[in-house]
Order: sequence, then C-alpha cells, then structure tokens
Amino acid sequence: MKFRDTIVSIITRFMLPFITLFGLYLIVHVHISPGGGFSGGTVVGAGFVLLSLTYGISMQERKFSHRTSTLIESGGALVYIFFGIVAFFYGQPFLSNLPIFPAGDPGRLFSGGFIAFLNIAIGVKVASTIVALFDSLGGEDLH
Amino acid sequence: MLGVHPGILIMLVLLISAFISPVLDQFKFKKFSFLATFVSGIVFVLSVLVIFRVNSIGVEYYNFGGWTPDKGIEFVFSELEALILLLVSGMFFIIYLYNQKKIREEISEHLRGWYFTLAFMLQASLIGLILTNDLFNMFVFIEISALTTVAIISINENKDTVFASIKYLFLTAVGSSSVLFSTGLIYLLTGYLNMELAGMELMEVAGMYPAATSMAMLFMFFGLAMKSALFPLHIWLPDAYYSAPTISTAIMAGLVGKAYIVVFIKVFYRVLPLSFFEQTNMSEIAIVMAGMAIIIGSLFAISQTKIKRMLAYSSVAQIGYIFLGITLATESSITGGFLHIVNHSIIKTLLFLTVGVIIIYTGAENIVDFKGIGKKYPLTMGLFALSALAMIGIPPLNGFISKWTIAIGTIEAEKPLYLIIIILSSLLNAVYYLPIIIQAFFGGDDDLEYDWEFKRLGFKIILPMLTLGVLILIIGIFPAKPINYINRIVSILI
Amino acid sequence: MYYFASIVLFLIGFYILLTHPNLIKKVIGLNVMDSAIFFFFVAVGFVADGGSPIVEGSQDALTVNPVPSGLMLTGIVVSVSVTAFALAIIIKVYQHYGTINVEEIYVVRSEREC
Amino acid sequence: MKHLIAIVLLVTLGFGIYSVVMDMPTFGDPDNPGNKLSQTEIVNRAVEETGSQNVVSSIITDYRAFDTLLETTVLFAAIAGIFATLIDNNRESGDVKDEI
Repeated sequence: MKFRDTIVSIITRFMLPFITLFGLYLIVHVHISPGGGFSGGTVVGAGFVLLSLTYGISMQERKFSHRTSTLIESGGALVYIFFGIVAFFYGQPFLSNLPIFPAGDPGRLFSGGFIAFLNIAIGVKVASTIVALFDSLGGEDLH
Repeated sequence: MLGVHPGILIMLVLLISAFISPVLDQFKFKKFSFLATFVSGIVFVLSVLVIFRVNSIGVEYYNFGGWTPDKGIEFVFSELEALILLLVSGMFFIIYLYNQKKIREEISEHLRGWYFTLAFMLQASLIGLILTNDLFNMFVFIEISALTTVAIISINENKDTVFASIKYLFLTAVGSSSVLFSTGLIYLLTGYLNMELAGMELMEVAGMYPAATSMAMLFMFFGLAMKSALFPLHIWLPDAYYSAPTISTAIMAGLVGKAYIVVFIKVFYRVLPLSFFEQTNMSEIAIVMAGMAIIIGSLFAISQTKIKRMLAYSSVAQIGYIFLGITLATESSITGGFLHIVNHSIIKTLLFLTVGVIIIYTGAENIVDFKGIGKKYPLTMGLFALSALAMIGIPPLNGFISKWTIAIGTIEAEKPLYLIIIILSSLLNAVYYLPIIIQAFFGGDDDLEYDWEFKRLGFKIILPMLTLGVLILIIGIFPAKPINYINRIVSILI
Repeated sequence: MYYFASIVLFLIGFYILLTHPNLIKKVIGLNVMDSAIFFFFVAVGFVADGGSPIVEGSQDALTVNPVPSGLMLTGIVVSVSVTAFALAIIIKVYQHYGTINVEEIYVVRSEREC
Repeated sequence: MKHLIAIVLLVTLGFGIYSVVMDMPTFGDPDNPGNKLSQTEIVNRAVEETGSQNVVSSIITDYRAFDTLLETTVLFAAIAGIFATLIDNNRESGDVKDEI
C-alpha cells in the first residue's frame, strides 16, 4: 500500500493488543459476564481487519493466509462436534454438559462444564471467518 | 452407548464430512465424489436402520444434551420422518452415484472441494429440517439450506446463474424472515419452541388471541410457500433450475422443495391448530393457489423452448398438486399429496438426470434439438419417456396412483372443480411431454439404426437412472404397501 | 407499542426490498427487516422491572426472559451470513453485467435474448 | 406505479398487523404466556444445571447448544459459498467482463 498515515498506524499499533485482549476476555469469561464466542470472535477479527486496513493486506496475509483460515474454521467446528461426541462414551445424548464435564464453582473461571471451551472454539472460528470475509469481499481494493 | 441413535449419527457424519472436506481440499485431495458417494451410502444405510427402528419401537424422541423438550432441542423419529428421511438419503445416494466423470466436468476442478462441502451441508440441513421438532432449530436449518442451495446454483458462475442466485437469495431471505417472525409470534403466545408442546398450548390460547394466531399462520404459510415455490411465489424457480449444473438441479428439483413441503405438513398439522386454518378462509386461499399453480404451471410449461425450463414449470404444476392434496385436508387427499411428494421426487429426479445426460453428451438444450435423439440414446430417452408418462399419469405408473388418490380426495372434500382441474392438467402435461417423446423416437432420419449407449455412457451412469425407472414401475404396479404406510402416517396426523 | 415499532421497521425494510432497484439497497432493506424481527423477539422477552439474566448471589431476582435474547444471538449471526453471501454474489453480478441496478440488468438480459 | 402498489400492499399489511398488536399479550408483563417458563424453569435453575452465571450463555451453549453448532455451520456455509463464488476472481481477474 502506497499511502500510510502516521497517526493511524501508531494508534493501531497501540490499540491492537487491547482490542485482542478485550475480545479474548469476552470469549473466555462467557459463563460469568456478558459476552460469548460470537461477539468476542468478532472483536478479535475486527482487530485483524484494522491491521490490514492500516498496513495493507499483505501484512495481514503474512500472518493469516487463506489456508490457515480454512484450517482454523474447520478445526473450530470440529472441536465443537468433538465436545459433543464425548458424551456418547458416557452413555449420554449428544452435547451433554454437566453429567460429564466438571461443574466447578459458579462464578469462577473454571466452571460451567464445556461452555467456555465451546465458546473458545466458536470464537477462534468466528475471528478467522471475519478476517476471511473481509479478505474476500473487500480485500482486493487494498492491494 | 446409550445416547447414540442412527438418526443423530446421520447428522454427525454429514456435518463432520462437510467440515473436513475443505481441509482435505487444502491438502490436494482429489477424490471428492468418491467421498460423497461413500458418505451418502453410509447415510442411506443408517436411514434404513432408522426406518426399521421406527417400525419396531414406534415413535422416538431424541433430546440433545438430555434436556427436557421445554428447554432443549428435540428430534423426533416417527413414521413420517423415517419415510422422508429414507427418500432424501436414497435420492442423494443415487444422484452421487450418477455423478460420473463427464458430468462432474460441469463443475470446474478447483471448486469441487467447496462444492461437496456445500452439498454435504445441504443434505444435513434437509435431513435436519425433516427430523427436527423445534421451531427455531427449523429456522436455522432453513437458513443453512437456503445459503447452500444458492451456493450450489451459483457454483458455475455465468450471467444466468449469478442472476438466478441473487434472485433466489432475496426471495428466500424474505421467506426465512417471515418464518422467523411467525416463530416469534408462536413463542409469544405459548412460551414453547418445541413443536408438539407449542401445538398443544396453541390449541388452548388460540381462542384468546385469534388475530395473533392467524397472523402467525399467515406468515408461516407465506414463508414456506415461498420456499417450496407455490404458484405466485414461484418466480425464482425456473431461472434457478435452468441455470444450475445438472447435479444441483437434480438435488433441488427432487429434494429441496419437498423438504419444505414436509416442514409445511409438520407445522400445519402439528403446531398450528388445523381447525383455525379452516375457519379463517386461509385453507380456501391455499387451495385456490394450488389450483392456479396446477393450471398456470402447465400452461407456462407448454410455451417454453428450453427443455430444462419446461421441466421447471412442470415442477411448479406438480407442487400445486401436492399442496392441493395437503390443503384439502381429507384423508385420501393428504395420502395422495404425501405419495406425490415421494413420486414426484423420483420422477423429477429421473427426468433431470436423463435430460442432463442428453445435454452434456449432445448439447441439445432446446426442445427442437431432441428430434431423433431417441435413436442415438434409446435407453436414456426410453427412461425419459417412462418418467414423462408417469408424470402425465398413465395407469400402471406411480404418478397415476398419487393423482388418482388426490382426485378421490377432491370428491371427498366435495370440490368437483378441482377434479376437473386435475384432469385438464393431465391433458396439458400430455401436450408438452408427448411431442418430445414422439419427436425423439420417430422424428429425424428414418434410416438411422438404434444405437444403444451402454458403452458410451458407462455402467455407473446408467445404473442410477435404471434404479429410478424400476422404482417408478414398482410403486406403480404394487402401490398397496406404500399407500398403507402413508395411510398410517396420515391417520396419526389428523 | 414496542411491538408496533418493530412492525413499522419491518414494513420499511420490506418496502425497500420491494421497490428499490439497487441491489445493495435491497440488502440494506433485508437487514432492516431482520433487525425488526430481532427487536420483536427482544420485546417478546422483556419483563418490566427485570434485570439482566446474570445470576449473582440471590437466585430469585426478577430478570428478563433470556431465551429470546439467546435465540437472537443465533439470528444475528445467520443474518450476517446471508448479508455477506449476498454481497459476494452482488460483486459477481457487477462483474458480469456492469451494473447493480435490477432494471438495467433486465435490459441487458433482454438484449442478449434477442 | 410499482411504488404505489407496494405502499398500498404494505399499508394493508400494516393495518392487519396493527390489529394483531392490539390483540397481543401486554408488553413486559411477567405473566405473559411467553415468559411463563423463564423465571422458574430457566433463570432460577440455570446456575445449578449448567454451572454458568450468564444465563444467556447457558442457553446458547448448553440448553440449545445444537443450535449454536448449526449457527457455526451457517457461517461456514456462507464462507464456503463466498469462496466458491469468488475463488477464480483472484485467478483470472479482469477477463470476466469481456463476455458482455
């Protein structure tokens, strides 16, 4: 990209860790406070989109190629299905939670059975989907 | 393993293969159509297991996560679901078997991984639509199948497919929105999303909130009629069928519309109180729409010059038959409508498969090009003729049985006008199918010898078509068993 | 009254979808329609004086109905997917026809038929 | 003309729906049929049954986790469709337009 604004690039560099951190917080604390895999994943994805808006798509592509995005998306969904299938080995229906996974102490980070894990899987998938969407829909013009 | 049910395994197998295909695609895996055939074979075997299980155990419910139906999501396995499940998975299996080298070349090679990903998802969503017992879950399945259908139309992009898919996408999105709105109204009135619980609750509250109930019904009807292309809402269908690749067209024509009709049956007979449907003139409107679909679909089909478009308009008319059967709501009309879902799915798929062979091997897209083709492809055109005759409703074939049953239904419902419409439309069907058959076999040069095409096409293309042809004959000659089975379903529904 | 607002929004979206020839505006109309339905669902689940459905400490606090909100999270994602896919196809339409105006597309198509 | 037909259609639809709204259960009433399960069956028991304080999360990823799986499938379908339609865009950009 030919044009680069100093202010924008510095602020991006400054903000990016916080955006990502906030997204991760939303994902991981889904069972305690408002948030969730989708919203958190979108925030993380938006961080990546900001990166490619400021530094051009090539920078982002180096960190996040088409191939990795496909692998991450499929992987996220497969992990979700895997958590569901675990129930079969305990004689429970698909996607059973508490009979199998430890409930923990409500309000702590490690509680709520598989809820947090499922949301991590979703969050990763959604983040990569947002980036891939941006790439394929608007990405061309940034080259 | 207590929590495992063959029906759930079907969903899981399909979803997992849908998610794995792109990964395999990244690693230069090439044999997608083998994978698809294999997976759909497994699904077919599992659905045979489901139907046996339903026959021996009876109705079963599967609660995801073990939650009670008022909170969680539930799948239901009764005879209705098992029959349509068998139909969908069997048809997918046959269509994938047919998907041989020459036909596969319609879809360019680097897209094949994505194509089969989408096809797996479409199959999963259709099966989910049939099995689910939860209104919101149904909406999500509807959206999956809408998106994947659009994607398999537009996979071979050119001017026609792109425009057809954007048109379909907008209309289908409006349809899903109205289904969602109706779901919201039902939830507002009952507090349940589960179909059976909401249905029971709605029986009681419908009297208290008549306007809201009828609005829910109106939106649900509009949405599902849009999706299954009932007459004034059919405008997306001909373009979509015409421009899509052969396999996509076969899947869409044979199965996608049918799944929505099954959803229509489930929603209108299990959730929304049927008495209400009849009180509020809506069933009258639906019947009139179906009657118009039958006549106008046939008339449009006559005026077409492209064979795929003609078949598409013929589908519009046949969907009219099915809706007529369902909305007349007498016992034999519903049986006939139901049987026509199965029959039309088989016949239309066979028609599109044979036409696909002709178009791909000879390039004959227009009806006039079919002159003399019967001599070059006697078996394919013979099967085409068989299915066309079944579509018209010639006695020993399956189309006759279902049309006959619907006709009996019109007499039971004391609506003789529709009997006339059925007979008239059969004549119209004959007007557009018979000339093609006659031209194909007796038109063209007389001195051409019959040239059997077994070698040219190969066993793997002929086998699926023959299977469907044999099915048409079997259902036509021995209709007692399927009719009894469907009668059992209908007697539970009413 | 809240229901009524969502219905007005629904009708506005539907009007845009029906009458605007521009495909992008049709997508916007579709989104407005979907948002109206989301508002409707959230209004369905509202309970007067209810707090947010996060249970801390006492379990008996009155909260709004969490089910419609949860459903609408799903609905929003679905709507995003449809929008994204529609935009992708519109890009293709533009590449093939050189316009995203439906009326002009019909002109191009009828010229090609002749 | 088209606009007029659309407006007439929508105004009729609007009046229809307006009469429905008047007929609907009161807004925000905890005793609405739609809300009858929420307090007793879901909010009060969610922590115990799912171990999550955020009841909305326990609905989307536990009670109705299958919906969420399908939701990711929808997203995946969209992205697969987009890749399938736009994929050769990057390969042969430019010469598609020449067809017109």
